[in-house]
Amino acid sequence: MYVIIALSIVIFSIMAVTTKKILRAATYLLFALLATAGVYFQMDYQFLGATQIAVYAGGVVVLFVFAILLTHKPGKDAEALTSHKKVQGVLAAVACVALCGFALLSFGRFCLKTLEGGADVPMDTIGTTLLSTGSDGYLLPFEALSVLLLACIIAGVVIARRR
Amino acid sequence: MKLTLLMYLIPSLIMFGCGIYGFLTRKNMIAMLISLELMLNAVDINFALFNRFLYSGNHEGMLFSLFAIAIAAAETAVAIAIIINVYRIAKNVDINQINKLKF
Amino acid sequence: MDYSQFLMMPQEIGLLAVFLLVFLYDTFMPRTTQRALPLVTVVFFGVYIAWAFLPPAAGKCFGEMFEASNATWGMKNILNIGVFIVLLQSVKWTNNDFVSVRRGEFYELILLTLLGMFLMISARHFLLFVIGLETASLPLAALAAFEKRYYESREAAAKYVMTAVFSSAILLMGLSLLYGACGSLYFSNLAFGISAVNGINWMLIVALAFVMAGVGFKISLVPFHLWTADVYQGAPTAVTGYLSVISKGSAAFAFMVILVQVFGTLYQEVWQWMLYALIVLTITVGNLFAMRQRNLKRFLAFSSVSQAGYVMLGVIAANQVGMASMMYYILVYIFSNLAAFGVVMAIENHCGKVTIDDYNGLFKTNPWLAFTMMLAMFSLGGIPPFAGFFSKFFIFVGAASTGSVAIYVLVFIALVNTIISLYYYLLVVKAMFIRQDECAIERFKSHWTERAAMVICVAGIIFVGLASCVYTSIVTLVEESPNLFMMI
Amino acid sequence: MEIFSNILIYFVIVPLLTIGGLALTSNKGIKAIRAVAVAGASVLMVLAIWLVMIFLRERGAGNQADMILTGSWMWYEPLNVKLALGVDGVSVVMILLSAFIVFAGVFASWKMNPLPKQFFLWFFLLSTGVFGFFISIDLFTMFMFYEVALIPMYLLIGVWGSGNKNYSAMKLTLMLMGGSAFLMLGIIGIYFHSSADGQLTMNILEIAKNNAIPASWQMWLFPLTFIGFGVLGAMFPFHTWSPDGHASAPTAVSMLHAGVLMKLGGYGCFRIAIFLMPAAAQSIGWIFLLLTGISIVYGAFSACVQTDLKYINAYSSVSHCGMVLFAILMFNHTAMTGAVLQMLSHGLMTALFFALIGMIYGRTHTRDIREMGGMMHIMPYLGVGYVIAGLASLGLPGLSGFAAEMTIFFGSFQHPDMFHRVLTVAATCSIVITAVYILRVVAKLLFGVVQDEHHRSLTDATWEERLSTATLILAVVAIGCFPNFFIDIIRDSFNPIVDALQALKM
Amino acid sequence: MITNTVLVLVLPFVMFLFLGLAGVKMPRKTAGVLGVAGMLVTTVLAYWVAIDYFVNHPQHEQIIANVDWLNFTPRLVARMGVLIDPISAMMLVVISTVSLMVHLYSLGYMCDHHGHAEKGFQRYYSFLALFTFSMLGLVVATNIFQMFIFFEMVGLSSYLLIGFYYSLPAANHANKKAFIVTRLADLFFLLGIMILTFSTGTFDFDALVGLGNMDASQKAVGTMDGLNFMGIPAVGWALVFIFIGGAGKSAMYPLHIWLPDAMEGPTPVSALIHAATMVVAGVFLIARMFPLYVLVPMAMNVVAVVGAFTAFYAAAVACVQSDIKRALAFSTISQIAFMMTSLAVSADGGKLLGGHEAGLGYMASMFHLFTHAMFKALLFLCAGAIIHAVHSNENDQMHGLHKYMPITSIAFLIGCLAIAGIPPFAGFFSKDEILVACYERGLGWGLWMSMVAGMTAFYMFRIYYLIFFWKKHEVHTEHEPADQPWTMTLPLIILATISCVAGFVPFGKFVTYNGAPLETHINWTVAGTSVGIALVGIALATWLYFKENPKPERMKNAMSGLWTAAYRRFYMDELYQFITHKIIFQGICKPIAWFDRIFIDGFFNKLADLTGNASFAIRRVQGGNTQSYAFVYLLGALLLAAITGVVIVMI
Repeated sequence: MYVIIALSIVIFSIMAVTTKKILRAATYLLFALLATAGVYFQMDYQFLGATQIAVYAGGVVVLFVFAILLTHKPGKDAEALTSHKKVQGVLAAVACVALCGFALLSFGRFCLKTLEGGADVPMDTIGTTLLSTGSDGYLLPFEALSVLLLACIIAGVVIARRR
Repeated sequence: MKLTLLMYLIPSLIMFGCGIYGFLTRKNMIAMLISLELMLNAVDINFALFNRFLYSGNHEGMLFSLFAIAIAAAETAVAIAIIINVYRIAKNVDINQINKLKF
Repeated sequence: MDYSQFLMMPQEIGLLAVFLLVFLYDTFMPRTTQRALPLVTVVFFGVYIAWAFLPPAAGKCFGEMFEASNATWGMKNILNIGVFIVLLQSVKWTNNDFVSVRRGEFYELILLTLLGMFLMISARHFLLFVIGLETASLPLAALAAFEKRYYESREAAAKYVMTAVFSSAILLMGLSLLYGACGSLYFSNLAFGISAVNGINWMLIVALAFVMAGVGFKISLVPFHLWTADVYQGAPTAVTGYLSVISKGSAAFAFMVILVQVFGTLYQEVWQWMLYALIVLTITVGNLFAMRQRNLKRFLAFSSVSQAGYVMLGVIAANQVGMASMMYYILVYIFSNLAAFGVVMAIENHCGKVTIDDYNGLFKTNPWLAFTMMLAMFSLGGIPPFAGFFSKFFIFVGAASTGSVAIYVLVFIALVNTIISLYYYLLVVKAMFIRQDECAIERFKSHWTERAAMVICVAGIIFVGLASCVYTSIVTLVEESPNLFMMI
Repeated sequence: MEIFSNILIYFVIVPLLTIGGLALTSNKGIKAIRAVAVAGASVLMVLAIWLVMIFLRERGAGNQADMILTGSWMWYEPLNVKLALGVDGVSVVMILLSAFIVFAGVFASWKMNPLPKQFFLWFFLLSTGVFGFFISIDLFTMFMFYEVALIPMYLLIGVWGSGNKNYSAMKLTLMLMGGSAFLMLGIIGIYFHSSADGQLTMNILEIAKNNAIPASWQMWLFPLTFIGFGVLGAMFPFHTWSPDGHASAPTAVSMLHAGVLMKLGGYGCFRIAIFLMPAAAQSIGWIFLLLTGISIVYGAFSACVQTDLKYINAYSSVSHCGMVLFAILMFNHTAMTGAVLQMLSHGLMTALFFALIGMIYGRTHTRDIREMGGMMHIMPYLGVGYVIAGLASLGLPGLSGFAAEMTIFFGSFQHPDMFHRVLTVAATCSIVITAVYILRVVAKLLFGVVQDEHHRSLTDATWEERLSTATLILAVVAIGCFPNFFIDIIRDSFNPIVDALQALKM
Repeated sequence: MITNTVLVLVLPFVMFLFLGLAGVKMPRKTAGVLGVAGMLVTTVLAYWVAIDYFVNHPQHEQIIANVDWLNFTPRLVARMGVLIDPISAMMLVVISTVSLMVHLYSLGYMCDHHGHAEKGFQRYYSFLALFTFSMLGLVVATNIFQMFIFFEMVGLSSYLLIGFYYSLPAANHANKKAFIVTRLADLFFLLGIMILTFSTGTFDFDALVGLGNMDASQKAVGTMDGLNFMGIPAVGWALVFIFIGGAGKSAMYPLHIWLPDAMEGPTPVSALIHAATMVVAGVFLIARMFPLYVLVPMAMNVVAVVGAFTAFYAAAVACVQSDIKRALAFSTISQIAFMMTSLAVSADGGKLLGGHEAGLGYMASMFHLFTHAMFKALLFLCAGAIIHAVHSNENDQMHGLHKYMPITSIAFLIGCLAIAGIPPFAGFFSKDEILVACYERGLGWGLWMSMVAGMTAFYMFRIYYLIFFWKKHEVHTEHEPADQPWTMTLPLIILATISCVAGFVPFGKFVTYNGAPLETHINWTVAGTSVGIALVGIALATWLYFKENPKPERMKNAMSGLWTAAYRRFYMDELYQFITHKIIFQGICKPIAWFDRIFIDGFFNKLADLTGNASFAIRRVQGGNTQSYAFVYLLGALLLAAITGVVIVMI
């Protein structure tokens, strides 16, 4: 199972950023996101996986598709990337990954930790945590997030208006 | 086969790297945004992984991922709105054309 | 479930109340009364400021996720003053034919972003911090795109949103590493976690660098600043003013809180030097770019980059004097920069001219505008007896109070840079006072709200320095905030 | 308000009130503007003379404190920054000098055009800075006033100047600000080492009393402060703002700048650099002595080949101000007294020079000595004034320059070290070079035949010009004839410094 | 007596101020008359002081009154005061007399042919008064610093008066040159004072030299024991430097070059300043410091050598000058050199020479100073009368004037005889004493100076003949030359009279180095020789120049190189020109100005340019492309981490 998930994450990620057709890129993104949800399920984070599928696969990707269709012009799929930029991108990506990877590897032996058979986080725990105000309570971020979403809605409205 | 943290971290990091690569090379702004999604997603995976593998006593990482997904969605929404907004007047979404302001 | 904890955050609640009132007014009041909305907002906000000045209830709430201390209280009030000026300045602009249809949203977004900044300032948990940061930055993209009739505005918004999201991705990556290393996202837990880590290791350094990059983006530290100039130039002037002082100021404060509270144990060996490099780069590069600018908004953008470097001098001190000096610097910077933007806005609203050459001979036709601009420039350049001088001096004293020779060198570099900055500030003064132009901007009377804002700014520029009580009380506030520098 | 019972504060208040008064006048009412300006300058003059009398009375009554009329009001409590006032003999005479030059400067810019009101506004802001500097004994306030005095120069030159004014104004401002960058770092450094027991202070007297700056820090802070002030004192090689700046500045500004502002440099050098850091002054003072020695000779030689009147005087100022710094670095009573006398003398005489040059330029519209000649025929009053200024400059007995230079030379030559004495001899040689360039100008400009026939129709000085120059000439003669009066005031002020330096030698 | 002396000083000063400030408001003549009146009172007072002193103070002690003027240190105080002793009393007389004569004479001289006073008449009298004040102040100086001050002051008045006709380029150059050269000398004077006072710690003459014995000087020199610079004792440096100061004023070689040019001033001024009074300031200075010089043989030898050489050099140049004022100027130089030499030869090896006549040279020098002032003033005033009559300085414009101006001619002749040392005229007595002193020092010195004395006679008579005889006068101007009005003639007569009788004053009784009377008697061997030589000189001059003849021309052609060299004053002016223009101006000033512009200025401008260029160079970073922004951002973050990590790990 792990192999499938890992491979699909890697492959779809790469394809999402290398394909020349923008709509396909969105599709590969969808697959990569779904594979991510697979990781969450493997970790026994059912709720997280479900959210991932609902929000990302169901919401964001659809948003992308709409946006692509809105801005899409037939025959302009092909992206001509200059080689200079490609090298730059590869270099930056590799350097970043290398640095993060090196940092992780060098941090003791914790990379070799294996999965302890943790249990699923029950829904009611999540609900309680989100609404509790004490230590490890997430009421405030939750409220703040709602403010953020409100702000984004207003922002969206402002931008979307014709005038 | 024991699944170690590293084995999960590698795809996540590759995802992040792909995101960076895409963001730096894609001409189409929506494609750049897709790359950004990859980056954000990779971070979410990290949080979940660390929580599960190392600190399974609490749920901070998982909850962070949860919130991050919401934030990412909001970001995407605003970004897409703005891209479309630009598209309306510039009639394209090529990032290389969006450079009237410089020096 | 102790909801009374919300009472620990009166400023945020008050702000939310103002937002709601404005929102309701915008939504439900008849169309004919909408023109009054800006003023209503200003009045509401004014009342709110008075409320926000009520003595603070210090302490942590929501399981140490949110902290209200004297320092945060002071910082928020400083920001409030700045926002008040911005609101006042934008009254005329929001009432013009092109923008008026969206004016309610303008004020709502401003208030919401301010709320986000407050959360950033008070957050003692990275989740809350990130949400605050996003709340403070995402709507700004919409604000940058506010002038729909100009392409530049839209381009600015696009650039802003792309880089902002990229930057937050990097920030989150850093946070994930941090979480991986320490297992918590509470500041206090993280601090102990970091001090528990043996020696210095790459994980923490990378995390730290990414966090610095992410927050440095908001403060526009070099090399994370590149969006600044383009966005400042393209965005509507009111928004630029807001971005340059409020957004930057709040991020700087939050930055300092994170650095000293979370990474405090890494101060001596690690982030002092990282910040050192950033400051040198920021001040120098900002200055070098500013020298050549002809567009005043772009010019002020680079000047604000360089000013951000000076603000960071307070952070690098990592002590109470440094923090107080930084807050004071931000306050003074608010007055000075908003005075400059006020003039730019008044002139832009009148005739749409924004380049330095357009200002030639301004003193002959509009002496008061020129005078205000001159004071702003002198204050930014650090010329006594204006407030900018005091703030510069105190920030240098703050930095030097660490006593290390390296910091003295840093102060010296900063001082040398003040010469360059003085050069370009004087260019503006030169244009207004010395240059003559046949087709100078004709004499006009700016809107009373703009004038009122300028008067406040000028009063601030003149008296915030001379009246020592401001700085003294800021120092007192910082000194009364417990445990700020526990980890240093 | 206790602070208002101290006469010193009025030296700041009066210019500020004048500024306020000017702000109230209308742009058109030239009479009112002049009246306010003259009133302000006269009150300052009266105050200055009164201050001298108070000083003499105090000293006469046996008040031997280092500073008199001291007062201190907390300003920035967290940093222990105070508004600390106090004067000793040196500051008293410097204030007197400033008052004289402000007074003369107002009359010299009688017909200032355009924007007379703004001109006087900036002019009095500049003098606020100058007076504030001299009455303060707190590093922070001193530095603040110092910068207050610098910045109006930019606009004064830029708006009302002539020639290549943009370049000059910018160069002057930036270089002086560069100097003050050094200075600010020095002051911050001093502040953080001002006390051994934790209570940091900016008060000069307390810092000197604590004497807590470690020698290793002094080695850095002394050059910083000395260069900082040295830039304003036109020390080689930081003098290059001076010729351009003076050449472009309007008359009264040149007067005030060369006459008073450059003195801030010398004053600051001993009041801050040497007084607070005697150990470093002892050990590395010689480097600066060398530089100032070069200034003296270099400025004089440079002046010999200039053709623009203002350039000549600017280089001459480099030479003379170099002498001030030179003497200050000799660390004995006589030389330092001479330095202050030289400040007085150079201030007055150079102000006189610039006033006269301005008046001549206002008539002939040229400052090139090759295009002028025989001015003595045409404008005898100005001509005689110029000769007197020149003679004062080349150190003729009976005029101020002589007393000052002699005190410097004899004082410097008392130095027990051969290196210092040899430098003194070199510096002394400048009196001949000075004679050369002064006489060259006098011969070309005033004597000889009229070069330009148009000049024949020019008029001599008007009453306000006469008043302006006569004031200065009288002051020059007074110092030249009765130097002891000034020396008595000045001399004892150096007791603390010299004692500190002596104590180090023991 | 002190009061009177002070009055003598104050009166001219008041006249200076009064005429200078109020002069323009009054008629020209009134100013002149006022000036003369003031001077007359001054003269009377001065005589009174002198007579009072010599009569009432037979011990010839010093009378001193001081006020503090400038306190350098509590110990080293520059004072202002009056000191009356034999030489200052004598000088008071000399100065006031000559000054009065010149004042009077100028009333006529400074007028055009219609008797109208020239423009600037008031200024002229004001400056004359200033000069008189300065010169009187110089001679009564109680200390070396006061002396220095008045050295400067006389320099100034000389400058102002030489440049009286300031529109004339020549005058304009001459006064500049005079001031600068004397200023250069004064620099050395000042350095000398500085060195001297460095260890003695006093300026006062009574402490430095005292009077009557060498004790004070011994002590002063004693304090400087062991101080050396470059192997030469400090006191030697000090005295040589002070001598240079005096040499500048007294136009000793090679600092003499300003004096001939100074003749551009009005002739009465030349008579007063550049013949009779100011130029002897140097001699007076050495005389004042005499005991010190005696104790330092090295310095004394310098004085002697310079004096002897200058005497010869100036005499040689004077022999060929065609401008009568210049010729007289060189004669002045030569005569002053006589006085210098005379002072210097009176001591050798730290002791006075001459046994019971010790200090004869000193006395002779002062005597010569006195007589020379009178007859040289006479000669100049005569020259002035001639120039006023023919409007030229050149002797080829004169010739044969004896017929037209008999009084002037006779007065001039008396002057010539006096200077040539023919008995019984004044010069004979003083010069004789000088020569005696020289022979006492050594035969070589005596012979050398005798030869110069002969040359003196020759060139004086050469001038005399060329002016008044040689050939018939050709009238060039509208007026025939004639004797001048009484204001000009009266001074000639008075001075001629003094020149005739002054020699019989028993000078040794009054003026000696230690105040004790010195019995002098004429040494007939020396006197005979010198008179003989003088007569030979006169005869030679008569033979060559009395009547027009081709002999001078032939001589000139025969020794054309020498003649031209002498005529061009042995190229000293050219040398100075070269040094000042080529070396100092072109070689130092110009390069420094260039350096200032290119390097110092250039450095700061370059700095500004560099900043500007840097600003331009990095503008590409801000290229407008969001992706490159992100790239830089990422790079920044990574580098920040990587560099910090590497550095920390390394450390």
